[in-house]
Amino acid sequence: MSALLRVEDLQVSFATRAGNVKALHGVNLEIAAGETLGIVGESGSGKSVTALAALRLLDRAGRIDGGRILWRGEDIAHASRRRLHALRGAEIAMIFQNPRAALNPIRSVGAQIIDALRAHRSLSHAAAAAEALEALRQVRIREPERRMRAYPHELSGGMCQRVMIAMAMACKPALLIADEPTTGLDVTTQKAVMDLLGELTRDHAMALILITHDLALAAQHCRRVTVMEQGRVVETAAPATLFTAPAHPYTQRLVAASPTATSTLPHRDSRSAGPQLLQVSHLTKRFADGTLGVDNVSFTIAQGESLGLVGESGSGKTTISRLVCRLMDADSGEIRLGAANIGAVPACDFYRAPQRRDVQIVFQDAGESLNPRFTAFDAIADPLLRLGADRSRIKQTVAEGAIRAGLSPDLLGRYPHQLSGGQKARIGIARALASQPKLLVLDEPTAALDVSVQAVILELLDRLRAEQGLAYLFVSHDLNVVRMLCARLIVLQHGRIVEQGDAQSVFRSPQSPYTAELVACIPRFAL
Amino acid sequence: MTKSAAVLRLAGRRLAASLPALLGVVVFTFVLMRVLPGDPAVFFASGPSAGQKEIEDIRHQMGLDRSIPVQLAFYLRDIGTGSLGHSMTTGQPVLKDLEERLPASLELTFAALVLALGLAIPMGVLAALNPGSTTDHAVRFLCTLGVCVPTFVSGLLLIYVFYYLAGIAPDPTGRIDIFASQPPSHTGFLVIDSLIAGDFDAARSAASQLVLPAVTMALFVLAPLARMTRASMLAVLGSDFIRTARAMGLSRGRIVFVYALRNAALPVLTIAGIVFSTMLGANVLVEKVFSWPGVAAYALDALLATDYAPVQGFVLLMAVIFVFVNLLVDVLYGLADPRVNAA
Amino acid sequence: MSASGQTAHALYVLRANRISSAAAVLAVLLVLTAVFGPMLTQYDPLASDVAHALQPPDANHWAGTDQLGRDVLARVIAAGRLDYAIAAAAVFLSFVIGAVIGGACGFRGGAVDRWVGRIVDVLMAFPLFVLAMALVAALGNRVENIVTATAIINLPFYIRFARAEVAVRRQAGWVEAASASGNGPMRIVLGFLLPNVLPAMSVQISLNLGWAILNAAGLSFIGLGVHPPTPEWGIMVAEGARFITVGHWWLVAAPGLALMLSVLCFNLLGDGLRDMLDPRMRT
Amino acid sequence: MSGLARHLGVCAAILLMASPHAQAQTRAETLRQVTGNTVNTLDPNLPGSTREAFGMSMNVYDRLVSFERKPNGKGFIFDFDHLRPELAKSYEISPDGLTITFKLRPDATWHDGTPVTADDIKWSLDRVVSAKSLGPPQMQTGSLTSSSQFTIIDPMTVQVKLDKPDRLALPNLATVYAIMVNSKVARAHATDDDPWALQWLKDHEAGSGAYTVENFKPGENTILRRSETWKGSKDGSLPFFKRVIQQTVPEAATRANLLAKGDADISIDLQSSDVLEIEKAGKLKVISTPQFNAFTMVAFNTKVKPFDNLKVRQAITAALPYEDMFKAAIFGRGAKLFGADWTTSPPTGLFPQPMPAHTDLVAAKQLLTEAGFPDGFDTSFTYSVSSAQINDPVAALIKESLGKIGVRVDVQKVPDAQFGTLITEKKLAMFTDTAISWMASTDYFFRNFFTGNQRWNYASWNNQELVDTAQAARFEPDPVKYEVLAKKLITITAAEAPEAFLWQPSQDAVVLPTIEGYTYWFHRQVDYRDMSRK
Repeated sequence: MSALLRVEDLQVSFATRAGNVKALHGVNLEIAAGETLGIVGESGSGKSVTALAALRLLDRAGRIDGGRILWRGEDIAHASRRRLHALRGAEIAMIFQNPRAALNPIRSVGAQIIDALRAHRSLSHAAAAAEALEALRQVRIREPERRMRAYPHELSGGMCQRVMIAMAMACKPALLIADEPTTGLDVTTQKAVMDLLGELTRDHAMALILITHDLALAAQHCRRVTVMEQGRVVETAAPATLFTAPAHPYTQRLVAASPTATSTLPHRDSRSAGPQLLQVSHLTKRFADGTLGVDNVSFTIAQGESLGLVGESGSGKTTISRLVCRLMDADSGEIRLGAANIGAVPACDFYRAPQRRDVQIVFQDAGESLNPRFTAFDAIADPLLRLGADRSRIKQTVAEGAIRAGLSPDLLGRYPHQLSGGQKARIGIARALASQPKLLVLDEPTAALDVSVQAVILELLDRLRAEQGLAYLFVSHDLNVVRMLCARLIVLQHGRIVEQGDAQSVFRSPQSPYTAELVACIPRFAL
Repeated sequence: MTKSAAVLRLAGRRLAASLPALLGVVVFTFVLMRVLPGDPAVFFASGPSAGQKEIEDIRHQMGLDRSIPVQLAFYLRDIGTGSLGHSMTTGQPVLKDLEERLPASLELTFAALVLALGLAIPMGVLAALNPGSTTDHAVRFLCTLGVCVPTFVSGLLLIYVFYYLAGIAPDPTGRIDIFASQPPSHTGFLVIDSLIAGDFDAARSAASQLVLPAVTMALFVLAPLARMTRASMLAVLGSDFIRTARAMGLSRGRIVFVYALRNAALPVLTIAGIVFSTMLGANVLVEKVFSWPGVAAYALDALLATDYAPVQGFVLLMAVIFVFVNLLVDVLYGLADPRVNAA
Repeated sequence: MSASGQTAHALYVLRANRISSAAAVLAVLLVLTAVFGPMLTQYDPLASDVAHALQPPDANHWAGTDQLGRDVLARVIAAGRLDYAIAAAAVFLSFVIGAVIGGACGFRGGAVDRWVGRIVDVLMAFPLFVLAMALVAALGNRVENIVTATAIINLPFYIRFARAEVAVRRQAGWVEAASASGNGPMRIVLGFLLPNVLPAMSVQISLNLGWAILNAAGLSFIGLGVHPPTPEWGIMVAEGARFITVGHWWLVAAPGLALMLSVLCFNLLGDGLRDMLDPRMRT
Repeated sequence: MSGLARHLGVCAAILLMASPHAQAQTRAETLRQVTGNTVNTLDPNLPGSTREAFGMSMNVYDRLVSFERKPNGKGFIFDFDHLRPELAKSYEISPDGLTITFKLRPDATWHDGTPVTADDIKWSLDRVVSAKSLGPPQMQTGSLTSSSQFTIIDPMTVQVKLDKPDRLALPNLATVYAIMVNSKVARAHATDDDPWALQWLKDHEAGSGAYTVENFKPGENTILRRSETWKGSKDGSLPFFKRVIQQTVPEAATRANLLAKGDADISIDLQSSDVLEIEKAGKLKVISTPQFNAFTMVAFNTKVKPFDNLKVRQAITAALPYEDMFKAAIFGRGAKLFGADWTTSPPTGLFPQPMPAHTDLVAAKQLLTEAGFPDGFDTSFTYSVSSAQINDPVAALIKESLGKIGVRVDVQKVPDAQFGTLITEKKLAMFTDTAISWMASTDYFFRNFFTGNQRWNYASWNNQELVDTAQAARFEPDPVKYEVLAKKLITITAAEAPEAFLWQPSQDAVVLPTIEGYTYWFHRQVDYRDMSRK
């Protein structure tokens, strides 16, 4: 089999303020014409760098230190700028994560496709426009004539990615590199985009390199999958082999950590049938632009119970988490914590309310939720000081809290930027637990984490709940994760509850079509 | 169609919203002028033989014998009827003075801004294309050098070198050679008026008079413009869509000029608007040094003479121009950036 | 950032940017000269010696003497103190007031924010130098009033800046977290938001220091500077500039150089600070 | 609309300038003066008129009479004691000194071509004593107060009647304000509110002088064109220059540059330092005239402590560093008003003249101790922003010198308007200013600057003996007796030390070497009529 693209011993380094950092330590890859290859790895594994290096798109700081990049046998690692311009787009095309940002915001999408076409072919403007329109049609954009004149901000994320695909396909390249093409998109959109991508590459006999952190996604769409870790390829195999008989320890860990429909946590079902803790009734919140963010939502959580809140972006799940945690005021409805109507206290005054210590929150992005000027110690001590702890024992209390959250007390003197994602997540949890709350709102606490870290954090949360008798309101877009941690869940769409019930049964036999669609769209690798 | 309507609506709203600020400017200036410790009547009656009676007469003539709120009410009424009062220094209605002098200031400021942009944008782009390079540092150093010389010093030095020593520049005494004939006024911009009149000698004279003061002013604003160009170019060049354009194999020229520069120009436009308004009001010293008959020098003289009306008129004029320039920038921004509509 | 991390980072940036390092060294030298300089020279900056007026630089008077025979170098050094003090005081005033008002507005929003916004608009719409002139003329041209006027015309920028920076961060996770941890609005603004805005504002501060010196010089040029015989660079430059044509270049050279270098330093330093904070955002 | 009218006007001006007549006026026939100030009105009577407006009016308007001039150094100086007819053909003073009769020139015409009549003259004289303007207070110093004093004898004769034989009556008619106006034109633009057409004449001229106004742009320039029908010169000839440009160039150094490059012909307001260097370089002509009708002084407010104490005033007078100030502040360009060696009586009755003041710190300290201030006191010294060039060094030297006898001086530099207010309100302790009088007459100086409760009595001085002596001198026709009274005025002032006299600053006119005929006039402006180019 003659390789279309072969990467041999590729070494890349970046000049950073901390000196030269090696990103790739001799990567070897190859892909044949019409083949599909998945590259899977966690952050820092070098999967995107490999792709960018292959197209010589590394930014100024990046440098290819060694190795060869053979395109149809021609080494393009040292090709001229002119050759690269001819190559990019026409022979190898690439699409990216966050499609809206990947499009020029002040140029109509039609013009951008035309630009791509005319960069490689001497077409008249009219001819290019006609081809661009055809390209849009091909990616199944409705009303393509109208969309030609649209600007990226006027399109949804999924549509933008379709435009990107149209642009990439416009010059009929032999290889398409898709770098996390669906990350950040809702699960339903993700499926549609991936299906389209698979279909188009098949139809045009185009080779596809799919770069993703989601093992299941890669396995679902690719014939071969390469697993990378810290700038090295650890294993390349067919999906079935990877899942059933991973050779490398890292692959094994990765497979184990990836949540699937069958993953479980030890304490999930140990539901203590305690008295009712939180009662939310008829909660409604209208945004400044007039849309209903939360529409007449009611639910309860018992002491020690863990309730999952699932929905796509815009479903109102994050808003509910803010409302419950009294960081935002509702327009109507009641929130009761035990006997107290905490919904009646305005959010801006709630910091003085006695219930402040009872409801705490863990944020989605652990890094962003830590004050950059606070050490880990300061972050955990802050709620203790504010919510009236024994000041003389503060050092000890903080250290205890850190240990409970699995954070080594040695790290307490560090600032957020000196800590890893997992460590930051632990600080966030330790901080939330510091005031010994009764209810913990978990707002996608693992969404920004790599799967291996996610698995550990989920385990931690599970254990803490069991140990401390906490109640959780767990908000997530990832059904698999919710199912692992929660016995009961609520599915939200457009601010409304479309389904609720026992997690297992919702999963197995969804009642509403929306839930069914959600479940169906979860990437999974069927053996 | 909907776009232009939206832009118009925006313009209308912005104008209406700026009215309180304008009123604030008027009232604040009025009060500030009234607390100036000098008595304008005494100043203007300082002829060799003026006595107490003359002072009283002038005070009455200027309306200073009334209480301040009454004076303010009269002043606001006058503004409403399109009068800004009389200047004691020039003896003319303030409106007429400003009308005659504003084109001079505008012409100079425009020339300086065009010059500054013409230098700053290429320099900023060059620096952004090679960040950290010698070019980058050189651009930064040169631009900063311009900011740290007070304009009156650079102005006097330029005159000394180019007029006095080298004799290349014309005598720094206003907008056009005093012996040349003034073109009939259409735009108020002498260079353009001369060209309209077909008088190329006058146009050359007017243009050559512009060079030194415009350079003096441009030097001072080079740094913010070049910095902004560089920063916004850098930000745009690092953005995802430039990577897309590169991945699609677009030519370097197209990427830099069509994709990057057009996007990077938007913040530069905003800064340019601010720079323009600031320069117009702040070129007092340049106008003084080059005997430029502009509005700022006029206001300065009036201020030192405690001549209230011209200062008030000038400040109001500057505030109005400030509002309009901001509005123009917003409208241009709205036309250039489709996202503004959505917001 | 930890102290050591910050130092290492700063050192890296300084190494990578020779101009900023040079500016930093020069700034330290200039400030040291201003503080200890008067001990270096034997001449009293105020003592006249009309018999030796307008002498070009020589071994005794390194920078020559002025119209009254005073040693120009001694005056330049003495003036440094005043100029730095004026600039620092003015910038400090506008920074503190601007940060607090802007921070509060950015955090709170609502009616107060709108009203402060209006007032800031009014100030911004003023031709600033003329406003400074008018303020100094109205209050009297004393050092404290020059400081006040400079502070007032800078104020709107600080308010806007602090407001925008705070408004951007108001929605940040750590602000919500602070609120969830039981911090009141006051504590969030002063204890969380402003310390985080400070680095970004330090750039503004550095640039403004230079600008404040120039502003004082401009006021001196039109006669609204400090009173003689107090030495001040702006007055010395303004007077000296008028002597260029008659060949007494040294009257403008020394104060002009000091003024230029100071402003240059503060500007380059501001640039360097910006680099240190974010290499991509050097605006 | 006015905009359209202006456009038409400009177009007309362009057409005029483009005509061969205008082009024939070459550079050589044009005089270009550069000045830091501006003409702000064409009618010098208007409150707020600048000095340049005064100067300009001399060239545009005629007066009935004019001062003669006499050679002085490289130029000329006006002769206060000799007058000549200007718009009048001749004048005659009655033996009792109470009637002055003016005969008009039969051939004199206004700029619009109409003949000058006695009606016009009567109207103009009435205007200068009646209109609410700067004229009446000045005319009053020459006993000209009411329109009833002016009568038309016949179409070519006008008579002026006085209550007392006032020595200053005729000189007053030669001063700036007494312009002769074309009454037909002016009346056509008069209104009920403004019967003397003050508003209209601000921007328009209606005179008969040597020049007409071609272009008047306050703050930029004023351009004059020679009137070919002018009859007011001494010998009936026309001025040399066909066109005069007076241009505002605010920056003094730039004015010096313009002259050095030969682009301007004359400037009378350069900085002393520039003048000094220009003189050294020798390429330009510098005509220095001490302003003998002016004096620069340090005034003490005799109404406030501690300057109400004579010994304090004497102490400060003895502590001022006269020579240093003279040398460093004005580079010795002027006439000293200190350092005289008379003790009891001055050598002449002329004023200003050097006073017997010397720098003597020991004596000053002694006087201060006697006054009860052995440790000195705190006071302030004030001057105006516009005079900073000279007074910055003066202030520095005074502060230093007074510091040596323990007097701590707070220097105040204030904007001119504020300075004027502070003087008028008598709020300053010690300050400096330059006093100027158009009438170079000793009693006039003392009456104006040392008596009464008005602005010009800088020291707020009230000395009955001085007041009486000055009044006596005013109407004293006998020159010998007048001299005695004048000496007495000076002696009292020297003894009482209300002000410390410094100097008479020079008026330095810098002209191209080819320019001749510059005269130092009482109003300290350039009179273009006398000037010519070699």
